[in-house]
Amino acid sequence: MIEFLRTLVILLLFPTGLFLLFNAMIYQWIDRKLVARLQNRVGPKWYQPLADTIKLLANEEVFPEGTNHILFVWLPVVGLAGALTAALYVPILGLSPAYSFSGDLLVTVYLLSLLTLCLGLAGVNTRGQFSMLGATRTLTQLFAYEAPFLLALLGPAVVAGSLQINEIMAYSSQQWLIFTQPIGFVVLLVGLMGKLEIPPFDSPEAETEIVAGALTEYSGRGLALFRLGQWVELVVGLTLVAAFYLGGIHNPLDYVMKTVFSLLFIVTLQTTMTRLRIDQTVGLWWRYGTLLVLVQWLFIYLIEGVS
Amino acid sequence: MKITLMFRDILKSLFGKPATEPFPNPEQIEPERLRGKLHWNPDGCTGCQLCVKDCPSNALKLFVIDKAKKEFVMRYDVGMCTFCSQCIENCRFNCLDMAQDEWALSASSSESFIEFYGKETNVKQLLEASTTDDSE
Amino acid sequence: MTNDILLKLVQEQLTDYVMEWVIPEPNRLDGSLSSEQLLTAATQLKNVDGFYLVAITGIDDGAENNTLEILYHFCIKVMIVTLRVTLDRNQPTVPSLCTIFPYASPYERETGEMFGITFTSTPDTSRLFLPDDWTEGVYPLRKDAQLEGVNDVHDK
Amino acid sequence: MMSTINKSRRFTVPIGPQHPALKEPGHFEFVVDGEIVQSASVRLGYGHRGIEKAVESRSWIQNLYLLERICGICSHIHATAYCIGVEQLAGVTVPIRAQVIRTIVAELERIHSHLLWLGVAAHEAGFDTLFMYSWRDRETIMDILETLTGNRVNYSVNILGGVKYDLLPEHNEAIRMGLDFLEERTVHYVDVVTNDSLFLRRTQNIAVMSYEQALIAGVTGPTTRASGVKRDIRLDAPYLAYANYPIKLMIETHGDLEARFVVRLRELLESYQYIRTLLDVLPEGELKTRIPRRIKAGETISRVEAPRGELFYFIKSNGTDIPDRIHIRTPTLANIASVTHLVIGQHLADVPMVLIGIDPCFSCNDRMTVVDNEGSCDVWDGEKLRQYGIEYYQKRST
Repeated sequence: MIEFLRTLVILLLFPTGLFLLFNAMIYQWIDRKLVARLQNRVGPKWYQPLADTIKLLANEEVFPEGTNHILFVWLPVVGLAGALTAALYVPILGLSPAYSFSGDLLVTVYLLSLLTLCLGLAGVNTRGQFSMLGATRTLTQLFAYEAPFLLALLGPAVVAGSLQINEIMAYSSQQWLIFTQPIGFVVLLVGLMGKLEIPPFDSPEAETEIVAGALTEYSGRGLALFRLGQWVELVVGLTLVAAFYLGGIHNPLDYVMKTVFSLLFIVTLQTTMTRLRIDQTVGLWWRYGTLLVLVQWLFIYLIEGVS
Repeated sequence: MKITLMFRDILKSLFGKPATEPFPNPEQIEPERLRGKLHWNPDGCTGCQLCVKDCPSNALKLFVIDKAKKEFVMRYDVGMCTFCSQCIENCRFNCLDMAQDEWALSASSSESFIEFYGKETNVKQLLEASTTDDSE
Repeated sequence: MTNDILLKLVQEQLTDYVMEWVIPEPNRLDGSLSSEQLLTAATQLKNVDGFYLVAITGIDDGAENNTLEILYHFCIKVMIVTLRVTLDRNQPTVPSLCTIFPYASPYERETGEMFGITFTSTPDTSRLFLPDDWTEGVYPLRKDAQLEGVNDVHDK
Repeated sequence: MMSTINKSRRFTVPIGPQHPALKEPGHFEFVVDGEIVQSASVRLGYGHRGIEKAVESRSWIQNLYLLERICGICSHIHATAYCIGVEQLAGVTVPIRAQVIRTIVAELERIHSHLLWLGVAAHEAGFDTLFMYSWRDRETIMDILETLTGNRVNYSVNILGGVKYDLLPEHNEAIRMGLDFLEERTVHYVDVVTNDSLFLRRTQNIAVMSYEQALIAGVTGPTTRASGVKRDIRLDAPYLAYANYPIKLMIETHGDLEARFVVRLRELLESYQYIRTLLDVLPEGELKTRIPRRIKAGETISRVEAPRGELFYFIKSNGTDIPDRIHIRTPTLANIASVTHLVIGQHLADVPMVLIGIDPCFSCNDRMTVVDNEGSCDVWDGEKLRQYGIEYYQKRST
């Protein structure tokens, strides 16, 4: 009974459920506020993402003609569920993950990709020109950043000798991997930007070209869930960055400081860069991203071999 | 390869004040030449109708109550006005003036845009005449 | 080359085509010609003197004259040469200048739909400005155009 | 690169009349194969107000304000072109001080227009930071114009035969201060636009228009000067103060998007310098002369350099107080056709950039259809709209 209650609390309240959603909205607000301040604007109030979500949830849902209604309704749910499930295995607030087993890192990575896949499918499902182009770009981008992103996550795993997030964090708490594997840190953060379609990697949803990409036809609930999923992914991603590269997470304050630092890094890149064309994005990732991470791996192996 | 060339700007902004001004801004001073709501001063008006004639948006109408006594009523429609100040240029007796501080003029009904200038009795008389016209 | 000399030169070159010259302002030259001569005159202006086409203006002289005028304005620096063709109001037809000036197409589309002038062999005759459901045969910039109720979008 | 898309299937991507890339209504259709544009077509007219017809029923003075409202960005230059034309017809010479004030406002307007364009173009490229900063700096010029004329747009400085507002010594100071700030910022923007390698990837060698192509396409203004064509009405056919105080011609030869950025930014720098010169030499004198209500019969042409290129006014008077015909050829009409050629072979992602590269202004362009709804115009008030909404949802729920 106690076990069942614990599961219920974990899933609905803490750390995934409501707490995580709220947390995601706060991080989204920090992101928007920072971007605004860097652009010399005022930026939104702290409850703006919450207000946006409530408003979207209350909106009428319009089904475009020729769509599969079941897919249209359930894709956002599956995407958000994937992102929320991923959060079960990461040390949110520095507390030990709700569930942990050997190899949970790989599960987390694939759960994070689920949202992108759902996004792509949703775009193809709605059959509009803009959605179709957006979906194509989303999936193209997925193939571009996925490999370097995964390699950057596996770098710490290799030195820690484990695929369990808990154990990797225990290892990285002893030494800050950002100093020994700086390339991995940068590639991971930039990969996260690609995953979340943050500028300069926002060509899949470039508003001046294809309106909103795969989500063009979405309104109301579906849009709200997709957006929430992306915000949750941001939190999960930032947690992973802090846990692996920034010397682990020891307490909630430590967590906030380290994740906000990473967010600041992301926001700085976001505001100072021009959107990349999709061919440029792919070129960048395969030509530079992957290559750099491979160089990093070479170093890791050399050092491992020496020691 | 140079990237993040705007870095200096964003750093400056992060620690500076936002450029956005609040609305309504209590500190804002209207520019001296701001063209706001039109006001008509009956003293000196000869009823030459030049302001009415050249109004590009037909916002003005001058009713002659008594030509000899120089009694006129001006009907001014703020909703039609384009605030070009051609009427002021035309008026040789400086009867017209645009208020510098009356610029937030939005309203929810078009009736409140219509303004009658002139002696109260004349306006009343005119309004009564127009309502009887309508009812006929 | 000063304005006077160039304009004089143009006048000489086009003397075979143009029926009547007017010099309204020092930098302008205004010549009336028939629609058959238009293409040769325009080719001459472009190839020999390097003029570029700046605008095509349509003028309706009213129902009493029963004519339309079409004005081609060519410019180089400060000089403007206007070629004026007078057309029959019932069947206004002029040759298209698109073979000489490819960019004349939007100007011709505009003048065509506004005045009902037919440009023979112009590449594109689709509507540029008027709505798709605009009534055929109503040319808004003609003086006697009946526009009441033609385009009551709100009622449709 | 985009092999995931079905090769045999071509999309038609509509851009406009409502699209986030276009802040004004215009309709473009691009046929794309994957990401590459194969063909394009353009349809205008969504912003028609019937101005060319409307001028034929209004007096010369009323038309000044109507024509000023053709465009919100380059309103002054439209009014100036009209005034110059009417004054030519009436045989009136405008006092020299009025001419210089008109020129100063025209150049201030060019600055505001180019800064606005820089922001929009940066936004199209996804560089929102540059967009925000250039628009923030544009506020400086808006403030100056507001102090000078009372309005942020539709300044209404011109009047037939002169100007309404004088330029006082305190304005002189304010303008100089604003220009100093803007000059520093513009130099910085030139640096960003020409050196930021990510931005250059979106502009360099994109949509190149060679010298010959520019001549064939008949483009005007900064678009043609970016391709090396020496054409600027301020120099070719000087009007107002440009006759006495020549302005420098800005030319780039590459003809790509970067050149269009650089030409406009350098024109900004030249405008700052030019306004300072004019402020130095501002002659004393009258602000306006009298102009008859009826204009002598005749035809005239006035050409001015709007921020977007050559603006052409043909004015015909029949001797009454109403013009017989006014024909306006706006720069956008000359430039817009070039877009349909330029985009072919480009990536879809670059299309908004190419489109904005010519600085289109559709409301300038669309001005002639009559939408004569007097009497039958159906204005919905709040109650009617609410009623419609209720009915709509009732219909849906059943």
